Amino acid sequence: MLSHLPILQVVVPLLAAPACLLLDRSRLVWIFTVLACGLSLLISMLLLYQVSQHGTLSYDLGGWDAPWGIEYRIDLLSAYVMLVVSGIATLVIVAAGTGLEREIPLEKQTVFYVTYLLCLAGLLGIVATGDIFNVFVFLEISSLATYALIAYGRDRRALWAAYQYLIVGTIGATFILIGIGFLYSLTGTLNMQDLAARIPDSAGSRTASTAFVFIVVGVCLKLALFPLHLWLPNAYAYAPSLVTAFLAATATKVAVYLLIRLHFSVFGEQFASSSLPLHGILLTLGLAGVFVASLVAIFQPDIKRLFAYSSIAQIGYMIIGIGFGTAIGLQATLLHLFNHALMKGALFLALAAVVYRLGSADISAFRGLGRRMPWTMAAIVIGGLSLIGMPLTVGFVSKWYLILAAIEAGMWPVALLVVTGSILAVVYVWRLVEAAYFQPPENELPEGLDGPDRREAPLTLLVPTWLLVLVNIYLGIDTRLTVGTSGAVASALLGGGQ
Amino acid sequence: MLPELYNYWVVILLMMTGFYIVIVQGNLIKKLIGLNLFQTSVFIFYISLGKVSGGSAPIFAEGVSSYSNPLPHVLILTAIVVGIATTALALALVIRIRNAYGTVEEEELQQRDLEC
Amino acid sequence: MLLLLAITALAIAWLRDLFAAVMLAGIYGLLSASFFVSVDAVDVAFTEAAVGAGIFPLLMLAALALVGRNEQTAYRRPLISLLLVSITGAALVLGTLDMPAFGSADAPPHNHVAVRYIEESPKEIGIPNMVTSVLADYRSFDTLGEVVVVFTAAMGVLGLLFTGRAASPGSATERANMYDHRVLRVVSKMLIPLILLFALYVQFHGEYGPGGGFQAGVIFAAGIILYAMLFGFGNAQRVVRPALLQILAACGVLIYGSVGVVCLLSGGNFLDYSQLLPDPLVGRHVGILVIELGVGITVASAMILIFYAFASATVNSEEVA
Amino acid sequence: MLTVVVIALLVVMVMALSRALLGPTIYDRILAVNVFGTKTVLLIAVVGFLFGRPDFLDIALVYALINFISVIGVLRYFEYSNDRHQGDNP
Amino acid sequence: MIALLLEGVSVLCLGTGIFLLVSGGVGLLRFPEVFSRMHAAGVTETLAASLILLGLMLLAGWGIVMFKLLLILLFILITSPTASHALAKSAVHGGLGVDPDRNETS
Repeated sequence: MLSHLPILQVVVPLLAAPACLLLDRSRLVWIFTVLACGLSLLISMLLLYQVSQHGTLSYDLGGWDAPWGIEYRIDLLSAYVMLVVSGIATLVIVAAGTGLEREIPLEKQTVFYVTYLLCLAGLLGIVATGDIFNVFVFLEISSLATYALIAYGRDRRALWAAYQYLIVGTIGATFILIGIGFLYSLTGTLNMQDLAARIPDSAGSRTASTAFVFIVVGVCLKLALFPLHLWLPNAYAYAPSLVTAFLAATATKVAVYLLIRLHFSVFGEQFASSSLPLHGILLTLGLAGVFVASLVAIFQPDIKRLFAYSSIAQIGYMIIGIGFGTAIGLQATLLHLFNHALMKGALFLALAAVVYRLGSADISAFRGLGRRMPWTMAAIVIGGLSLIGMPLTVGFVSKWYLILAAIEAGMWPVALLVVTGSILAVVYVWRLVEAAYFQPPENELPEGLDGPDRREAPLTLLVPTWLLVLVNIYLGIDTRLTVGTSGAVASALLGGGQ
Repeated sequence: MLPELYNYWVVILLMMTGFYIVIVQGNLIKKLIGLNLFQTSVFIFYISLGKVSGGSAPIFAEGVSSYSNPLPHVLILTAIVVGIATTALALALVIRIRNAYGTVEEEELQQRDLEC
Repeated sequence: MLLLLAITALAIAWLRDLFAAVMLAGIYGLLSASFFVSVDAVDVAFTEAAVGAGIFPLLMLAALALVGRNEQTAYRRPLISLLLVSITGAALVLGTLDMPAFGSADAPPHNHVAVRYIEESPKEIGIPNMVTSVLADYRSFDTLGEVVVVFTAAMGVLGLLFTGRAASPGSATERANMYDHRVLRVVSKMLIPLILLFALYVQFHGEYGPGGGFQAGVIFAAGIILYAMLFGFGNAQRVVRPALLQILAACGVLIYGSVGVVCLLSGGNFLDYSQLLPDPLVGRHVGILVIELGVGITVASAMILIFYAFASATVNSEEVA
Repeated sequence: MLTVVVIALLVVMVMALSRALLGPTIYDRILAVNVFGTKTVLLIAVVGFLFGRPDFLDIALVYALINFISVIGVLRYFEYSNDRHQGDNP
Repeated sequence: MIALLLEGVSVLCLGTGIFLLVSGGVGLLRFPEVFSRMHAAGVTETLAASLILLGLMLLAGWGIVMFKLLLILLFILITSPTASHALAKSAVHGGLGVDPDRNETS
């Protein structure tokens, strides 16, 4: 059974979704979903162990070997990202047990859990597969499920945000489809491994570079890179807070993984930089993203939108890492991918607790929260600190490697800009802390919540948040696991990329 | 060289019309029609990749030597399904928006957003 | 043929009245399906006709019934978008310059992967329709993904619109359906069994001619929707209850998945049908038949569920409006 | 002989399309779509014959079916929309 | 001999089919008013279609192909009159009422 792990990783949540539609009572459905997510987390741990033992796993679906049938290739990078995705998914679903009662009417909860599992299966499918068209299919599954999840938000603007995200997402997916079409017309194959072998001999043609441009633009649309990020803030702000916690920590990360996978292992490093000045573009867009998003984040009244803009800024950091094109740069991106998932997961889960208790995520609701909900507020503060990149937190590690990469690539101004970016982050986190601890709590509460309800968030919401925060701190100190794996992956990719 | 590629250029013209409709149109439903147009023309692009002149449909029959390439057909079958699934979900969203906002025009939606 | 397509597309862009745009979108689907036929893409023409010209206009009309037909606003910032569109168009044209000519037999795609599909698939899988053999066996995981996409769409629509309350027969939708169309009701009473029979024919004919699970599901759903349109959604929902459909949709995906798991347990990789039965060729046949069935069930129930959700939305909007 | 039929069919389809585009009332457009549909059915049957592939006829049958259902759908939509907002049909 | 006869008859059918087709098409364009256009379209849909299909059947000879063609012919013969009937009914219902005694319409 151990040899079938790669396919089980995706099939377990995929088949759990229709199965849990059959048993219709919501308590049972929730337990079933938690079991499915736990199982997929277990499988991803085993996979990471297997891959670290004896290198890339290859699994031919339907028994047909590589270029003819579909092939699953799990290397260190995919195992690493899958661990992040399934870990966050399990934590969020545990918190969803009580977190959802106020947000989603009872009879729709079963369908919510089914869509959640489908989204998880889609994301895992993208990471595991080694076939480009399969990436497109699973990208569609996860995006459709995400549009549906966002539309569950209570606020009527959630519908409008979901619609905008749908239009932008579908255009992005169609661009990727056009890119795959061009690649197919050039090489005749869909398997990534096979493509990487056949692209260099047709590298000169304009078709290959156009295909590359279209695929990168499509992925950047999904990634919400700076100029194409307009859909993200509304989508994250108006979606149910637990959905935002799940999406913020996983959806954009999988898109970054896709960019890395296509950039390095399919097109190869020197092809990417030769076809168009990609490094220059990525660097400028990344930096622009950091500054604009952080500046806008400072003036946001709604905390969820604030963190959504800060996510765009963090993605900007990741893109800067890729922009360097060096092994250290890639390692910084991978580190930040892992750490950002932890940070944002913790922050949004804590926010979910606040919204659960107070019903709104507005800065006015935050006034005097430090006393009323000490634990949640402490989690938010620590998450904010690691967002800034304070030492002893996981954010510091990734910022440190980013600056190292900038210096090694000899781009002094970029290193300075990265530091000023984090200072901007300090401003908007401080705004939050100052509101929570120093401003007196308003005597009358927004829309008069009943008395006893205002104390700490329920345990099921707090435990996952604090679990993430502890992992945040632990990995900030003992960096062996994260730095080790990302270093190995970076050298493997860049080494293997040529 | 030019005449063979004529086919692809017409398809690209179709793609761009669909893309144009999606960007310019304010009405939500018209955007969906544009999106469907855009996707259908990408499918036509794929299928015209697979055509082998003189080849016949990829169903095994005696006496037929060269076939068209079956792989794009498989890809397109999946892509059509994806297209109709996205349209169905988008229409459900449009109906909910209509019930919630009372309008389907993008400008009015933005105004109503700014009010509250 | 392509010229006709281009004219319709431009007309759709130019038209203001939504209804005419939907009609033209139907014609566009029909035209692209006939283009597929002229380019030997038989299965795709089948699906595009059933979906592009069949389900898509119906879905649009159901939505238009709620949303109202005319489109007031003028174009928004047309020039910038025109510029953006022409840039992408130029990039695309640039991309096609180095591509092999249309229909040239020596192009890479034809002689790399596809050679095996054309040569060996009749022998290895033993069914003439190569597209179904690739769809159901070589790349069967894509088809599983396809089924899950339909299932997700149905779940999404269910979550958004479905209030779970079936339209009671006496409600408003009854009055609106075509009571006075005596001729239509008689003819369709005769036609619907024929349509459902044709759907089953397409389902199990998938190996030899154009057809297969997905097309059969769409035709089956079209038959039921025709019945619902003529005899009212109330008694249509009494005939095919929504709760039953949800279970059916889930079972379809599970059938497909369990075929894969059975292959897994019996030693082969996921979805490797040769493990199903001692004789690999027969095993493949059985495998393909069963997953086509799974696809057909899920697609049919998903499409009908979506239409029920749209119908139940019309009911609430009436109360609301 | 068959090629002549194909050309005639194409000509009629173009006529139907032009009627659909400029048809003043909505019913002209529905009529044009209906005519267009049946002509495509014939076109596919004839093209199937030209290439000598009998299994094209299944597609022609589906066309006729879908054409009928979409016309009924359109009329059903009309019945429905006429009851709700009387004023606005052309 | 028989083949020649069959060939001749099928060419005849196809010929008349085409003639009806084109005349119906022209009628569709030129007639002033919806209902007269409907008549023109009706001609093409039923008669011309069945003639052409008959011609094809003669060409195809016995066998599965002929059966399928027959199926299509039957299906068209059933559906297109009903469709135009429904269309006419909803046109009348929809306000394009034509009172029979007046010759030129509203």
